[in-house]
Amino acid sequence: MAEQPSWQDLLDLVAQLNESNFESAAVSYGNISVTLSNSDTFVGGAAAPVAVAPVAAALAAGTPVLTPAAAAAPAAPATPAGETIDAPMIGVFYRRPSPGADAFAQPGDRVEADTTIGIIEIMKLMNPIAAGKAGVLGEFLAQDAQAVEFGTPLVIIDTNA
Amino acid sequence: MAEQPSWQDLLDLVAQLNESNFESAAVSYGNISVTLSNSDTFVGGAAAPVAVAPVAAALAAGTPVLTPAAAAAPAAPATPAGETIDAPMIGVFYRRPSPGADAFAQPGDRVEADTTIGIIEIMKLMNPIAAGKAGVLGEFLAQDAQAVEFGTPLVIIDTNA
Amino acid sequence: MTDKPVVLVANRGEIAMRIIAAARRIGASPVLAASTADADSPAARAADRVIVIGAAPANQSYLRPEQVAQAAVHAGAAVVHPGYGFLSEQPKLCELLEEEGIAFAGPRPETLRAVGDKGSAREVAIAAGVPVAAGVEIADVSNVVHLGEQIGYPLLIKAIHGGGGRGIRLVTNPEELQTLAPQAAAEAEAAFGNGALYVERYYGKARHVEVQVFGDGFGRAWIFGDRDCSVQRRHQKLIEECPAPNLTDARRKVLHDSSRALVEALKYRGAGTVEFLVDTETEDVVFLEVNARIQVEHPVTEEAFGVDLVAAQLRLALGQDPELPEVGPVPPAAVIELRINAEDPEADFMPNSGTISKLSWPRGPGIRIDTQIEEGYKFPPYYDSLMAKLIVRAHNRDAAVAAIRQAARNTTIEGLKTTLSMHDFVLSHPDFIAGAVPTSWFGPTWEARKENNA
Amino acid sequence: MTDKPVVLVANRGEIAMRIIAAARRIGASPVLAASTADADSPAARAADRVIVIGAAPANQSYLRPEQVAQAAVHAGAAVVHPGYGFLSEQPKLCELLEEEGIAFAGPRPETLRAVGDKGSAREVAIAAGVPVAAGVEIADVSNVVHLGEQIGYPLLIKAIHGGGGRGIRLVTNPEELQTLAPQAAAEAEAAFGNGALYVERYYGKARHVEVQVFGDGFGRAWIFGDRDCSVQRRHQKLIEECPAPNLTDARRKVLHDSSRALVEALKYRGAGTVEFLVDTETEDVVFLEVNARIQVEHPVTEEAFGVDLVAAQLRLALGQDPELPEVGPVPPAAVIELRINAEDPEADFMPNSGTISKLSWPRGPGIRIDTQIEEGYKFPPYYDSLMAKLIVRAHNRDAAVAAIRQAARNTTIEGLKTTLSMHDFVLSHPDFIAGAVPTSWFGPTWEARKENNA
Repeated sequence: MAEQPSWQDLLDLVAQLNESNFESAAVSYGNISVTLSNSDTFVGGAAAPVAVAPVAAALAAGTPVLTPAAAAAPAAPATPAGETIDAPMIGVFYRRPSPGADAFAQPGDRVEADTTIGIIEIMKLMNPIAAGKAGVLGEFLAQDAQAVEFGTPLVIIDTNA
Repeated sequence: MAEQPSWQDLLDLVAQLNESNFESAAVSYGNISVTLSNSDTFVGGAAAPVAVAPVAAALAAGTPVLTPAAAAAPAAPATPAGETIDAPMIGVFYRRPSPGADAFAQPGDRVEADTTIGIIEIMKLMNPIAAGKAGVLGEFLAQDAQAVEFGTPLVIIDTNA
Repeated sequence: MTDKPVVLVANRGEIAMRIIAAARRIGASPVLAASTADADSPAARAADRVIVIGAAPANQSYLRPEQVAQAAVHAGAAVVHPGYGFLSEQPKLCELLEEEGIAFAGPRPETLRAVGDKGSAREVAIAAGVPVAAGVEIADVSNVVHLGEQIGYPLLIKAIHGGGGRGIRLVTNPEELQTLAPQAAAEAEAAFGNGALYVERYYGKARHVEVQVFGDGFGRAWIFGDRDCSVQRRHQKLIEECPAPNLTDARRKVLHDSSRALVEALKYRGAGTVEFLVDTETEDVVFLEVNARIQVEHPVTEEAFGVDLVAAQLRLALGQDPELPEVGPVPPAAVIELRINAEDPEADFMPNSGTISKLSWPRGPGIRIDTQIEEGYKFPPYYDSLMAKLIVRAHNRDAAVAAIRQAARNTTIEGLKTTLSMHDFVLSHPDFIAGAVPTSWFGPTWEARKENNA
Repeated sequence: MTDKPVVLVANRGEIAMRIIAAARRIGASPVLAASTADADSPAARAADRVIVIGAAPANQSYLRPEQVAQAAVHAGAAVVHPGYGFLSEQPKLCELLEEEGIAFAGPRPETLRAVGDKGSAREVAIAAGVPVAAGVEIADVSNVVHLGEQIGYPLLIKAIHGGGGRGIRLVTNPEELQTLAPQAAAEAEAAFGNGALYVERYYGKARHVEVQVFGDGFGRAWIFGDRDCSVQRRHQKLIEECPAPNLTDARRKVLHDSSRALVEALKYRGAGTVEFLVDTETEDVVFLEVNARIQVEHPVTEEAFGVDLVAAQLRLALGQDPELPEVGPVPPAAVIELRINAEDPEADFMPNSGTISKLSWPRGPGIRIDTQIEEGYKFPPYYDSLMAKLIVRAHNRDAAVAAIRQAARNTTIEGLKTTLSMHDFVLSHPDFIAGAVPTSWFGPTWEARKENNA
């Protein structure tokens, strides 16, 4: 494929489809795919919207701290834009070594690949989480003491800064 | 594939389809695909190809004289363009009152609504088939002695001539 | 062309799917005779081929014997299976097919005639030693009181040539009998062209119990236990189960032995059902009628005994061994079936049609779903309201009741109103859980629920 | 939040679907612990919620007890069902859950340890009076000939701490025994870090017959008949059936009574299987091992006896009555299961992955499909090749063989290679039709077929 559309192109398409009359739409271009539906019974291109349903149900059922499963999947729409540092395991994410202590890292901090940005506790075992890449931290997407899954985005990182 | 359409081509296609009257549309070209629907019963473009399958199987199984079921359905693609006189019942269509006799009607004949254009035999009962509308007959779509179903087009008729 | 025998499926909906499955099980090729409304139905897609026999209204398609026979000729069919309803008990279709040398998966035309009329069915039953309700024909409508004495009250006045409940009157004393008999005769004359009447003992708290039979056409009979179909609304069955609960061995023996005698006497061919009233206030068991076809509720018997009755019908019609076992009177399992109808139980069971927008079935051992619906299916307004049958098998009745209640709760059908909520009510009701409710139970119980909720 | 108990399903594929169905049957809420590869699988969609526990490779997700336990905590699970394989027989998961007060749908950790090792399982079996193969530990690998005399030839040399067939040698005479014993000891030392060996009687033409057991954890045992799993390729079961055909009452009694004794001795908790070799050349029946989990082939037992073993596991783990009946030694039906694998039988059963482009299952009474695949499903390359289990129940074995052969022919799976053609070969083979082939039957028979066709 000659050139990949930019993220902006994709947003434009979504905007265009949003203004259209279609009940549902699925567009794929290379490894980019967009699936939209106005209908809650959409079952064409079933994967994306159906996968979101149980997550919505879980959220509605009052489990706010757990990042939805579908968000961990690469193509899911809830993944935030830009690069992120993602949870390498399921567990509970802590930003501080102990309650009341300073956070390992703050938005705006410059980090190297081996800088610890938090801890994930799994069955009472504390696992330090390294940034994995150098850059400047942005917003934390996972709260302190939040239950996270494999792939849950923890914090935005700008690797070009 | 000679050349990939550009992202702009894809947007143009979406816009074009949006202005069209299609209930649903599925376009794929190489690894690019666009699926759109206005219908609340859209199930992933699945309906159409599945419905066609038994017909294809029937044809492959060597039942040439019988017009396929799906072709008898109003929206099926095999229905010829223009107005037709359709079989009002299942049976065997005869163009002649008896073997060797002249046909009831020929292409080019002008007919009135009550003109007999053939016979359908059903369980040894002969049912004369009237044109049902006035006009000039075109090509016969059903052969002499062909098994027909309810709705099988028998002959083209030009009601404006 | 293959050398598989062709089975023409002359029906629609769930039973068309069921016959197609049976055809495939015996290695035959299923061809569907469909109306235009069903030319692209799930059954049409499941068949090897579809032949459109007429327009959507059943009286222009599914009810036309000559059109079905013509389709069988077109299809090169070896056998036609009529399902239930429509032409399943019409001697005409069977005769047209006989002329063409095509088998009919059902009884012979003379059997259909013998049991198709209430009066002659009763005679056949009496001749075979089957217990019938005390009853007698009215010779003179102005002189009936002595008949009431002979039979006892309450009693019913019935039209000999009637059907569908019309012309039936309930009589509780001699005065009513004297007044109502002439009225009923006039009504029967108007409705059926024949005013002949008979009076019959009435059982107000009886159960509907039926026996599944199968005959080889030469006098051999198989009996596949009994079914209780007493949960009914206006004579429409809602829930069926096998075996009939709380039936003494003695009563069960009467039911099975009489049914066997009837099959042997008729040299009955294929699957059939002998229906009985089993009174809950006396020890009486009386013959109702023979249904000379496969019935809607046949799956409870299949699951209970582990047989395929529809495949057996097809095999027999094709001249093969029906491959049915001899089984005992009580199956090694308890099975319950719910009829899920496109009706609104909160609006007097008004039928409705529409598109199935969401559909999800329970899964797991012992769960069987017989249906034609799927997501996106447009449930048509032309035919009956049966959408699906949910069947659950368990090791005893208590387990089956619990399992099917949960299975019903794990069923999701959206897009139109269904009778699922009604089923949950029945399956949770102590009377049903206890077993053996009479046919008069559901109506007032359901009405009382609404009053209690109001 | 609802007050339904949460069942964490710690598995994938068809058994995840099966556990979800059982959770719904008991009114619980199923939550799936999935790898990233399965986060959008059919099982994920069937669950109420999905928790991603790790990356696609099983050793980064499904095989990590702490990750599964953490997911159970996240889910607020009342019980974790481990399915089969993966962590199902790992005491570690069970222990982690116990610490969190979460139930494990399986035996206690000490039971898993007691039967998890060949040597200790054999001791447990002997203590419970279960017949075992004549065998003895090798004290000195340079002095073994007297052991051969004691046990008889042919015999096997096995590593005590081995597994997966490694380190096993077949010995037919004293010279071989003397030569091979030191080699096997060296190999076992290298492979398992422990060179301990034993010698055991070898049965070259034995059947694999197993008994389905269930224990309440306090010594009560249920026995749900037996299964024959002798159609195997390289120790992988291909076809299973219930009951085991051509088993004398006496042998069946030995199998069932020994299994019951073992369950009682272990105070076994939940579902399990006791595996035996049933020799076809002698009257010997010998214990193989205990599988302390639900097995792939559990549906044949469920269908034969009309029970839901997975629901029973969940109920027991939740502290409820498992709601299981006492049943006789022989079920009232014959049931056969085919494992349909994503393997190419024409290419040495090479596994393959890909997208299911077309899928069509047979329908009808007695047919059960346990699967996770659907049209459009991308069958992943990371896990085992089981795509579906096709299970058919009939009234006797002949009918079941005919019915499942036709059901397999009426199954369409396109998009990747499957073992369906191999099943058709077996189901049409006179040896299989006659019943009771030994485990050594399939391999050479399948190879000979290819030679015959060449």
